[in-house]
Amino acid sequence: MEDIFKLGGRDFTSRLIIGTGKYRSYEEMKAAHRASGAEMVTVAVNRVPLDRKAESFLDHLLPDMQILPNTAGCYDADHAVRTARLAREALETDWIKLEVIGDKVTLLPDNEQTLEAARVLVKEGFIVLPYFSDDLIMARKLLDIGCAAVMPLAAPIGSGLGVQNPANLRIMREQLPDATIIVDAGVGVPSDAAIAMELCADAILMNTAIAEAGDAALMATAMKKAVAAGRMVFMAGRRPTRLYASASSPIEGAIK
Amino acid sequence: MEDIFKLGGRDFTSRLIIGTGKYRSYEEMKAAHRASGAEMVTVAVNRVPLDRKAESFLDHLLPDMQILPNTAGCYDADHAVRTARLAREALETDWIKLEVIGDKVTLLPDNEQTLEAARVLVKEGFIVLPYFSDDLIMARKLLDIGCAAVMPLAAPIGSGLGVQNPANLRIMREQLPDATIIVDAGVGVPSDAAIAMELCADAILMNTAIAEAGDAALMATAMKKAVAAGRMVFMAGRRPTRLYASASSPIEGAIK
Amino acid sequence: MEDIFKLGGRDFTSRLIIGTGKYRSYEEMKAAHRASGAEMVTVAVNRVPLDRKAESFLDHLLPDMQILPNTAGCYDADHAVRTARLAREALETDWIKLEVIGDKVTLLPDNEQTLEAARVLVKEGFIVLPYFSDDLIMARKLLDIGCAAVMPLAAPIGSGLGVQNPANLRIMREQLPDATIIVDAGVGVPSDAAIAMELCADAILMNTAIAEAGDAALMATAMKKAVAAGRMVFMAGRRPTRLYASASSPIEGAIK
Amino acid sequence: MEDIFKLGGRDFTSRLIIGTGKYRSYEEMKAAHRASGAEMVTVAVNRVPLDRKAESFLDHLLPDMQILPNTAGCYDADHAVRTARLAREALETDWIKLEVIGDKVTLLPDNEQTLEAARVLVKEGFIVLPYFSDDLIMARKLLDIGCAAVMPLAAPIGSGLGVQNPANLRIMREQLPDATIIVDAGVGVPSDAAIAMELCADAILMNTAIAEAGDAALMATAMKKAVAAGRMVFMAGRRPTRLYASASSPIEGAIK
Amino acid sequence: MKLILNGESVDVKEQCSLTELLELVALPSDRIAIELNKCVVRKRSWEETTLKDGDRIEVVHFVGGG
Amino acid sequence: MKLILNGESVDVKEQCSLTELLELVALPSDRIAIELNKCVVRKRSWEETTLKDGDRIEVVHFVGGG
Amino acid sequence: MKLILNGESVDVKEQCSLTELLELVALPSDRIAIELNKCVVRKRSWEETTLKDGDRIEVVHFVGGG
Amino acid sequence: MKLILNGESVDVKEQCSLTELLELVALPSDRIAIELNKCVVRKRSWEETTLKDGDRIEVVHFVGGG
Repeated sequence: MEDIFKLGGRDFTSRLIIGTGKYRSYEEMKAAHRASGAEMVTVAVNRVPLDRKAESFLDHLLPDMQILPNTAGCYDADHAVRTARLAREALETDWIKLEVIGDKVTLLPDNEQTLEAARVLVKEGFIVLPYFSDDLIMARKLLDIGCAAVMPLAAPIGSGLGVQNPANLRIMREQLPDATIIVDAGVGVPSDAAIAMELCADAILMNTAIAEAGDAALMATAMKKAVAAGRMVFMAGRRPTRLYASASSPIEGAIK
Repeated sequence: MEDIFKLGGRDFTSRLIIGTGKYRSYEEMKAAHRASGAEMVTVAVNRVPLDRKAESFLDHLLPDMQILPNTAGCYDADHAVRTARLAREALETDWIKLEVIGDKVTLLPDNEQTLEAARVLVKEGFIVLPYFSDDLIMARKLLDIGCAAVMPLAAPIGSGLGVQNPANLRIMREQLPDATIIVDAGVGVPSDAAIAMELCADAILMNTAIAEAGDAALMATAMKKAVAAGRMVFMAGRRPTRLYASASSPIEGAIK
Repeated sequence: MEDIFKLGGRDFTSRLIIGTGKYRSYEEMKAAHRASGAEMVTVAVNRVPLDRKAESFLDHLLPDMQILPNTAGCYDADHAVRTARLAREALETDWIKLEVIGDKVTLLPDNEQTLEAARVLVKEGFIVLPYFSDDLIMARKLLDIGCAAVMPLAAPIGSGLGVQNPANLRIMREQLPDATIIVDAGVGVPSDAAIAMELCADAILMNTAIAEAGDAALMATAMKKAVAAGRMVFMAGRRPTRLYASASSPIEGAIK
Repeated sequence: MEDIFKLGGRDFTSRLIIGTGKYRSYEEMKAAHRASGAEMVTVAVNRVPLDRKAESFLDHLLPDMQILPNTAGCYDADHAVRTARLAREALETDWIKLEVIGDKVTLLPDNEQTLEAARVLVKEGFIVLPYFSDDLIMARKLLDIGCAAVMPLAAPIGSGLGVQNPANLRIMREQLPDATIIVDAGVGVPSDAAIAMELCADAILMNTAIAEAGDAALMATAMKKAVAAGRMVFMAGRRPTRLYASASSPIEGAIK
Repeated sequence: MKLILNGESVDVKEQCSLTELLELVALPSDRIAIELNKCVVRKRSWEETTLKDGDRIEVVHFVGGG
Repeated sequence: MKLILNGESVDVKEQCSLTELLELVALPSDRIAIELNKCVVRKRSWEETTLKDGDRIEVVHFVGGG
Repeated sequence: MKLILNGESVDVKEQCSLTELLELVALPSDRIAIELNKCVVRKRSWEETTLKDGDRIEVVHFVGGG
Repeated sequence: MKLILNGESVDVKEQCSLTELLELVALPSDRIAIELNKCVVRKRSWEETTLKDGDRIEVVHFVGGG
């Protein structure tokens, strides 16, 4: 069955977006990217080091990958906006993963600054994908000002704890039925990804769980399968749970 | 990578075992079986109805499927043993899913009677796969008397609640590193299956979650992917979780 | 042992703050308030009805109760500020539970508007206790501008789901060791209250769980005990959990 | 309100039964026992050491405490029965906490051997309180043969993990409405005790959580409160939870 | 002249003061607060506060809440 | 004579064999199994197995199960 | 003669009674219980119970437990 | 004159253009972006952009991130 994921005017077939950080080698990263089936990867914008020869990181990305630059490392709207503009200039892309964090220790998002930056960037024609905490009211504001999607966190970046507040995600989905919701950050294992998709997220963005797995490519395959599996529940329709048993085999008709 | 699942002297490539009950039609069942990639299906032993023409159920199973008859509907060791013998006679198979339940309402296993029946059946050369509650000590006894695997429940049959006691499964895996552990009953969605496999189950047996899904074949595909994904975590090696963040993008080097 | 809860320049001995809404009768409310041991109650500010004689609600509160008016029903900073000023004028109190919600369905807080209102109210000398979502970064901002405490929700108002995101509370506590954290909204049963206190909340504010219990006064007693019990864990120091057993009785020395 | 806990023909007012192991000193144990309000304590039966002067442990128990000897350290029915007989001879009590474990590492119960021992001890007139895994079918058998109560574990002895399988406890309570269910082992903090009681356990038996707390007496007080609080939910009647909010303050009537 | 009192339109005579308004609509004067065109009017000023046509008045009291 | 077949009482002529019984009640003989007084009777012995009054027979086949 | 007391071998004179054994090894006689070859010996019978070579005796008391 | 390039002070001759600056510090000119005093300078303008003493320049490229 055809199941297109529409985002920023583009059609994707994969609902897994993955990062490019923390890999042990470019080879491992490339293998993981290939295995993941992802069509979009995030990259960070960083000062060119003056002291040493900067090797060109972008050459190690698979061709045809949609590049999604992020504003990681920014602590206020102004820096995030400037970083987004630089990214656009260098890559000639309007896509931006907007990330404004509150502190170095938790990397938790500063929703207020994120909203402020989003207002500016949307006006400037960016396709804004904001990372933020799983807050329905903030999600609505981000969508109202024109963000292409909202990207609530599942858990702190790199924690691998999985969806910490399923109720928030469920409420967000039910209250924003037409929104594109991408769960970003905190996924640790495939079941976490499946749970997020079963809660009707439209896609998932992850980095650490794959990059720091013992075998990154194998974990990427696992995540690809889990995301697809979770998505299928949305399409197939799950049966409700019950506390009590429901026999699979006939209760009557056994020998006496 | 080659990942063989050895059970009862046979090599399987699929770690998903599925049931044949509750499907709305044979076509739907066949489609789901095909989609699941399963190589073994469970069937129930039942009295031939005298009043009407009994259609031959077995004709609707895919060829080459390993048939695993169960002793569903038995409330004591004696009935289970007799049922197993009848199944063996009719199908010329030594495989048996041993199921002795305690009552009609919960369908929870009677571990004590299950153990007693297992003792007899193992002596008679059956490949015994006992469904039982997630009890390490009982698991050890079942293995000591020669069961080919142990099949702890995740939750009540048909409840779809998923793994209710992860600690028990983890302990069982760690204490019985060489045992074949098949999680049987209670899986509701792909994430449940992934979780069970991430807890290092060797395989999963399910029926209701697939048979009663809105689209059984699609759910079967989802379960196939989830089981594979969970298995890969075991092979790929997950990174440990932490409460605090771990940056995916460089913390330093952002513009100032 | 003396365990004082300092808030807004006052010393409290009770760490349970309770509401006055939804009771079936004033008698039941009074009995519940008495049983709870609470020293502070929340009240709502509402238009005087023109059509009928307004009975004086405040007469039904126990004397010596610190009254904490709230700004429930406000959807933006401006209305919340005006409501707070009216409350201060009528009660001659500087205490205000600041509540700015995002919508009628979820009653989830609008953190951004809450922060804006808090800025104004703190400047005007109010003792501001803001209800907000469990967001560390927002908590820090609310404290930085001078709120007397932060009141993260456990779950949606009146849901009774209990602490939905323990990780967020734990992080908030660890990152804001000196802050006064009051868990507000979503507690359903005593164990929820105990969990919040074990996560080192300084106090808990609740209404529905008590007011809508079958026996409000008895539930109030239960909540009082649970809050105290959870608090004691913080003072007594809990032993860490482990997956494996640790014998309570000697392993050796049994008869052979 | 009067709330009597009837067990073994005795009336108790406390629903907390506590252990005597692992305390740092007799003084600390006595203080904890006093603080807990418990009316029954467990003790272990052990070989008298030949090498040294055995101090009389029993002298350190509060008078009027019902002493409940256990069969800890027994790995089969026979040893448990012999140990119970010795306890009865020495203490002239018919009370026995029956504990037959499967191994030294997990201390998980051997349900099968426990049942066998219980059969013998009930016939000999003991008041048998069996520790076993949270298995409904086994619970029914233990009650059918005449055990005074069943004592399912919450989690492994001394793990402090709390109730690992709430569904099992809920099912046990609903299916055995007249049974006396005492949750034994695995409670770590007051909220764990409250949860068990909210699941309608009749009482709770614990040792490690109190004995190994930083301040045993204070933790004992906390546990006493939590057990009472959880019990009150059963008596007060909790309101059901919901995913969505339910306003505590009027939605209408705010100023415009 | 016309006033908007708690969202409802009320007719009162010219030169009506806040105190008179309260009496007119038989509202309690105790433990309530009044806002005139979005600004609180302290109790001591109710007497001398004369209302103009179109004034928006909010009179609030307290009810059960959480 | 009377037999109990799958819990129901059936009348058959004396000297009836298992094979005849199956025909009589029009049961399929394929992929089924038969128990006579709680003991399985191998297929090859159905022919020569003559039933006695009061015999309890269970004839089972397979149905969907989990 | 040799006895096994709480798992350890002890030498005692012939005709030794349980009571004498307790004194010999200086065990308290209060709130303990004794098993002789897996059977409990009631306290009142300790005196008259004479031990034989190879007897297995368990003497237990109470300690802290959960 | 002195410039602040990526937070570090660099000495360059008067009238230095952005393009010259890149050559001077041997930076790649491909897939990078430049900000001069907090405003992006389009690539086509690097040549004609002459720097003044005290200018703050940020030159960024891309690295792995999530």
